Amino acid sequence: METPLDLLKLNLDEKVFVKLRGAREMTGTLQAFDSHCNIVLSNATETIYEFLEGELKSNTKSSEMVFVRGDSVTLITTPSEE
Amino acid sequence: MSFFGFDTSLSGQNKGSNRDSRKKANNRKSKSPEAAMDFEDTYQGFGEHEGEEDDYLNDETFGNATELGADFDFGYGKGELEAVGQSSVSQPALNRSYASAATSTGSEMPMSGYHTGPAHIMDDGMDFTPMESLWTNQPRAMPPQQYQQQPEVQVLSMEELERQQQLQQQHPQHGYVGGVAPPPPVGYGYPPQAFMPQAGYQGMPQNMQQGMPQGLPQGLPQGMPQGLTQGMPQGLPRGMPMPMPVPMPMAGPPQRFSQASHAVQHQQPISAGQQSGQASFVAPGSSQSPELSQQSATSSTQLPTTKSPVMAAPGLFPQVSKPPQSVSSSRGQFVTEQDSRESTPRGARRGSMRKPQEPLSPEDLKRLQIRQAKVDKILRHSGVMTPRDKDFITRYQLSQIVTDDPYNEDFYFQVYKIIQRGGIVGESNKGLIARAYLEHSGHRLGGRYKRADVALQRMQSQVEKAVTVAKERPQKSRENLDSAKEGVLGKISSARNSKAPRRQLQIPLQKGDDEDVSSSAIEDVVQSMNGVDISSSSKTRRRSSYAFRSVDQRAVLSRSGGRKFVLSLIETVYAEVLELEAQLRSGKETDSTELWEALHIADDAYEVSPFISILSFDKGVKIMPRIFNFLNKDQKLKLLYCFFSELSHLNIIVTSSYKTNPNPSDSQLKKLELFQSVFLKIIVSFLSSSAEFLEVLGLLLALVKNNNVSFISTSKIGLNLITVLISRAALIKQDVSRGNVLSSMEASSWNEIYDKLFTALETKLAVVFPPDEYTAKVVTASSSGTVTSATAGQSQKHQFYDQSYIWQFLASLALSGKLNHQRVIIDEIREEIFGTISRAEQLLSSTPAEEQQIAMYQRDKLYQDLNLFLNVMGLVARDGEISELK
Amino acid sequence: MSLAEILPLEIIDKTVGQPMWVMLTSHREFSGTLIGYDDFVNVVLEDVVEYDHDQEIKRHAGKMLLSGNNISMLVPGGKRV
Amino acid sequence: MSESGKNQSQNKRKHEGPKREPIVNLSKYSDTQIRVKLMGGRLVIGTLKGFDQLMNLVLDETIEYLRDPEDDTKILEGQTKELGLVVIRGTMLLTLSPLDGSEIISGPSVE
Amino acid sequence: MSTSESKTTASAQFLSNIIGQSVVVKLHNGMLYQGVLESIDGFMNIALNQATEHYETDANGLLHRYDGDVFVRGTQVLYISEA
Repeated sequence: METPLDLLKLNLDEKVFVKLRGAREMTGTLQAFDSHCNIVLSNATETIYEFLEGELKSNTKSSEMVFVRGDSVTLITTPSEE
Repeated sequence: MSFFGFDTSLSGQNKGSNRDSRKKANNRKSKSPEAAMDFEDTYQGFGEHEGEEDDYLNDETFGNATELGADFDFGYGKGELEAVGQSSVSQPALNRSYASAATSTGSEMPMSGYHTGPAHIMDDGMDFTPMESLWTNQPRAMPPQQYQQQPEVQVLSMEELERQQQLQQQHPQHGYVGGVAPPPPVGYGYPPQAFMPQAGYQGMPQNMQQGMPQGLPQGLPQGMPQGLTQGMPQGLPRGMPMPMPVPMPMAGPPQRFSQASHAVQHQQPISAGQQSGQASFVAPGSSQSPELSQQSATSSTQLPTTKSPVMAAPGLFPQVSKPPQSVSSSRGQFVTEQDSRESTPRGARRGSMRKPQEPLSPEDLKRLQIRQAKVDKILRHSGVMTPRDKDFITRYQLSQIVTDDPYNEDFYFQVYKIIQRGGIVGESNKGLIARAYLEHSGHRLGGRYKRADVALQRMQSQVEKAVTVAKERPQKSRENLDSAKEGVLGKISSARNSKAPRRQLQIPLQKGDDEDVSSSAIEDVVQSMNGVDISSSSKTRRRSSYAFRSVDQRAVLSRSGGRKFVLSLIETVYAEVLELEAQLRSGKETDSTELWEALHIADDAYEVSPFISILSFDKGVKIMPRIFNFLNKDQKLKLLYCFFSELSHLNIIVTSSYKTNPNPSDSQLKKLELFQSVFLKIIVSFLSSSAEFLEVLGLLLALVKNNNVSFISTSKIGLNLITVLISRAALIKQDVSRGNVLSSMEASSWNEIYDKLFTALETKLAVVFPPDEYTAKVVTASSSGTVTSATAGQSQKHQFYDQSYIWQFLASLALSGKLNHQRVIIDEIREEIFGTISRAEQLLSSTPAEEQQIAMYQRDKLYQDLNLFLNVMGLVARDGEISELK
Repeated sequence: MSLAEILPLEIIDKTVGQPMWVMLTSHREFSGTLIGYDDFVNVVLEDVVEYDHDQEIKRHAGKMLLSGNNISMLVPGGKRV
Repeated sequence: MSESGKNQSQNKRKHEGPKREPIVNLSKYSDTQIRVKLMGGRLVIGTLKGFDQLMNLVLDETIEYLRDPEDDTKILEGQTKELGLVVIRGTMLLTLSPLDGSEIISGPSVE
Repeated sequence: MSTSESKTTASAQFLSNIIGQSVVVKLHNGMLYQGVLESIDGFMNIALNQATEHYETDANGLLHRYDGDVFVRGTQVLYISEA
């Protein structure tokens, strides 16, 4: 029976969509991860949502290679190319 | 241990090492490894049980390990040989394998109660070719009880003997066949009538010979013995048991059949039999036969002495109709284990002289009769062909020999091919041939195939020959048929008779949509040659049609077990490759079976092969080079066969075809480059290093047969793949250093497959050139940061779509085609040729001065690519026009 | 040390099969029948009502595994308004 | 983890191993009213009826001081909720102090 | 139900029973995910199939629909309950 992390392993080298605490999201190619859910993404773009003056604002940052600490990760999935 | 102590994996480990998770991934469906039952235990002691008691008759009836081969090769030699290994009397015939029989020495097989005499050591070098069986009169181990009661029955009184002979004389014509009402042989399957009297026992007492049915061509007995005796090494010691020479099948059965089949007027010339390459017959017992026949008369249980009265033997032979009581049982009796092969010329040829044996026992003779019976039974069909048929065939074969391309020269093959290919629904075969014939002869505007050397046309003479032969076929049989019908009620129209009523319903032929279902002979030929044993079911997998529900890779994935399944395969493959590489580094022997299974190439349980889906993932493509290090050649071939058969399912093809993906995204272009640089390289290196000519053909055939070639050619990767295959094949074809020039088989398969490819592309060749808006998109996509091979090495500003791969394709297509192929190609891409030339010329005038340098470069590049193609035809394009290549 | 002290886990043990009120570090509360618990005091409840700031958020049919991570208090007998 | 937990509940000495005693001996608060502050801001008072090695507590006649919905840190005067017999998770324990000899005063932020 | 003494804990039993069923998962941040529980491990990491995302309760509007696999980190999980 495969554990969730095994299923995560299937997405190595594939594009993933990560939701983080603090209304942050990232997409990128999953290069590595560990049991703490620390992950390394390549060609990643981060989107930060903020509620300023009554309306939802978002700004993005992109980076070639980024390390994301596991404890801020809440959810990982494969992006459905809308 | 996790918080919950929750056992996440049934097999006990939590996440376990990589290998475990891989193992778990593998056996998710199958039962867990520990519980795997070791099949061997369950099989304990099952195999060693004693053979059932009552099947002692088996080897006689079925001749153990003998296969009465359909072809004229009496395979029952092996069964004979086993008897040699016959050991204790009580044991039923030892079912020992051929090899053990061959190697075992006679001595260790004492026949209790029967003096077996010095064991005859089988000469190991002896090659027990099936034909051997004709000459051996191996004793057949028979259970003793049968043996005891045998002798009394055998002794025939004088009167009985004569009576049999008169019987023979009255109706020789039928006595041989008609009189056959034999009491069934005791427990043995040999139909008595199979027994042939004329076994060339020239040595038989004269009366017996006359006793033989008149129908027997006089020529046979005389001709046979002389020929035989010469062949017999005179030096054989008297005691040497003469193997009953069973005449060559051709010679033997025709007589028998000739009597039976009225249609055949004349006898089958004995010579034909001998010509058939069979070594000259074994000397019949001629010089020996008197003594032989005496032996057969002996009924004493002790050593068959030569004193026994002669009369007994004849009683056995002429009784064609009345089989010796237990033909087989007497067979079984011959326990002399000596192998009479030595006495045969063939035996002599082998040189190792056997030690002298006892004279032949009467049973030997009977056994030889039985063998002839067998031979008869096998050869029921000779005599079917009339001399006229035979000479037609021989002339036909001669015509085959002269041509260098027998298949295409062969009228019958061409007709077979056309019928095989079928055509308009419900069209009769004649219609098919006519249409093909006309089509080839160019009835339309210069004909669809303007190929001069069309097979059908060339065989004009053969066609006429076939027609005349058919006309001469004896009319007689048709007339009497009609006349018989004339009768009182007038003539029943003979056009339709009961056997071939006119078909009322024209049931439309269920023509499969993809013509690969009717595989032509050539395909089977190629298939068998390239040794790649493709499981038949994978061949029947639905042909990968290019019409896609959606370019979305998900649709293809779902048909090959789902995305997760494929991804898990890839992870397993990665784990396996890592492990193998580790083993390699540590110098251990690597075993790629698990890797091979993970690739699921041989697995055709899915509509789309999982392997193809593996290639749809970048990481699947990236691992391929490392996988290839661990595969053997056969596996690589299977892999490539699967790859080419399902090319249309490959998402890289779909994304790189301007038809199914008019505006490629940047990432798709990158995927394309990756595939090109990684996978194509492996194919090229494999083909050039170790692929045989026929194997390359096999792959090309897989591509052409299972895909819509025209669609494949709309994709850059697809086109390159075709180019690789054709150019490789062409290279091998012309490779002088390869020594032997292509065998006729290879040449004709090559022509056939090239034809298939060409017809698939014909009238749609221009499709290989992508439309301008597509090329524009690719250029813009590539100039925006990602340099693709289409625009490699071009200055940022002046990039244009590199069409060299297209011209390379056209060049290799033209190179390996014949003149008419080239003409067709040029016809179809005329505008592109001149388009390219005009574009090259305008480049200079339209670019500003300072960029002349770049323009020059681009102009030369355009010409260079174009000339790749033109040079093949001996043309060259320069400065705006095309001229002869000097 | 008088033996009369009561062990907290024994209290929980006694409440198995009876209503239990679980309060988290946040204002979230759950009330349902205690099915079982484990050494980390993750709790399995059944037919749970979920409250936040004493407002009913959601009713759950069937069982629920509540992570002991943020459980502050467990009150046998279930939520009393 | 689960191993030590089991020992603890069965109170078997021999499995204890070199266990350090909690620095504060709760037994001296047995049957006395104590004030407990928990992670996340909850404040309760109750009579200490029992405890364990991990400082899980058993309080009786427990009441919880409600807090200002807007400002979690502010204790609402006089607004309480009776909880009765309560088990408090030792993992969430912030502070613990005897009730008598102390009184509740308003917080430092004086309007 | 079994207490801690029984071989498999109550939570482990619960989890193994609900694999393959549709479940509701709430995270600390209040996000509610409903989907088929594909797999779970001892750290409460969860893999869901065809998950839908709401805030606090599915009465609130659908925030997102995930068609592939969704991996939820165990430490963020508040509860898992049968749907």
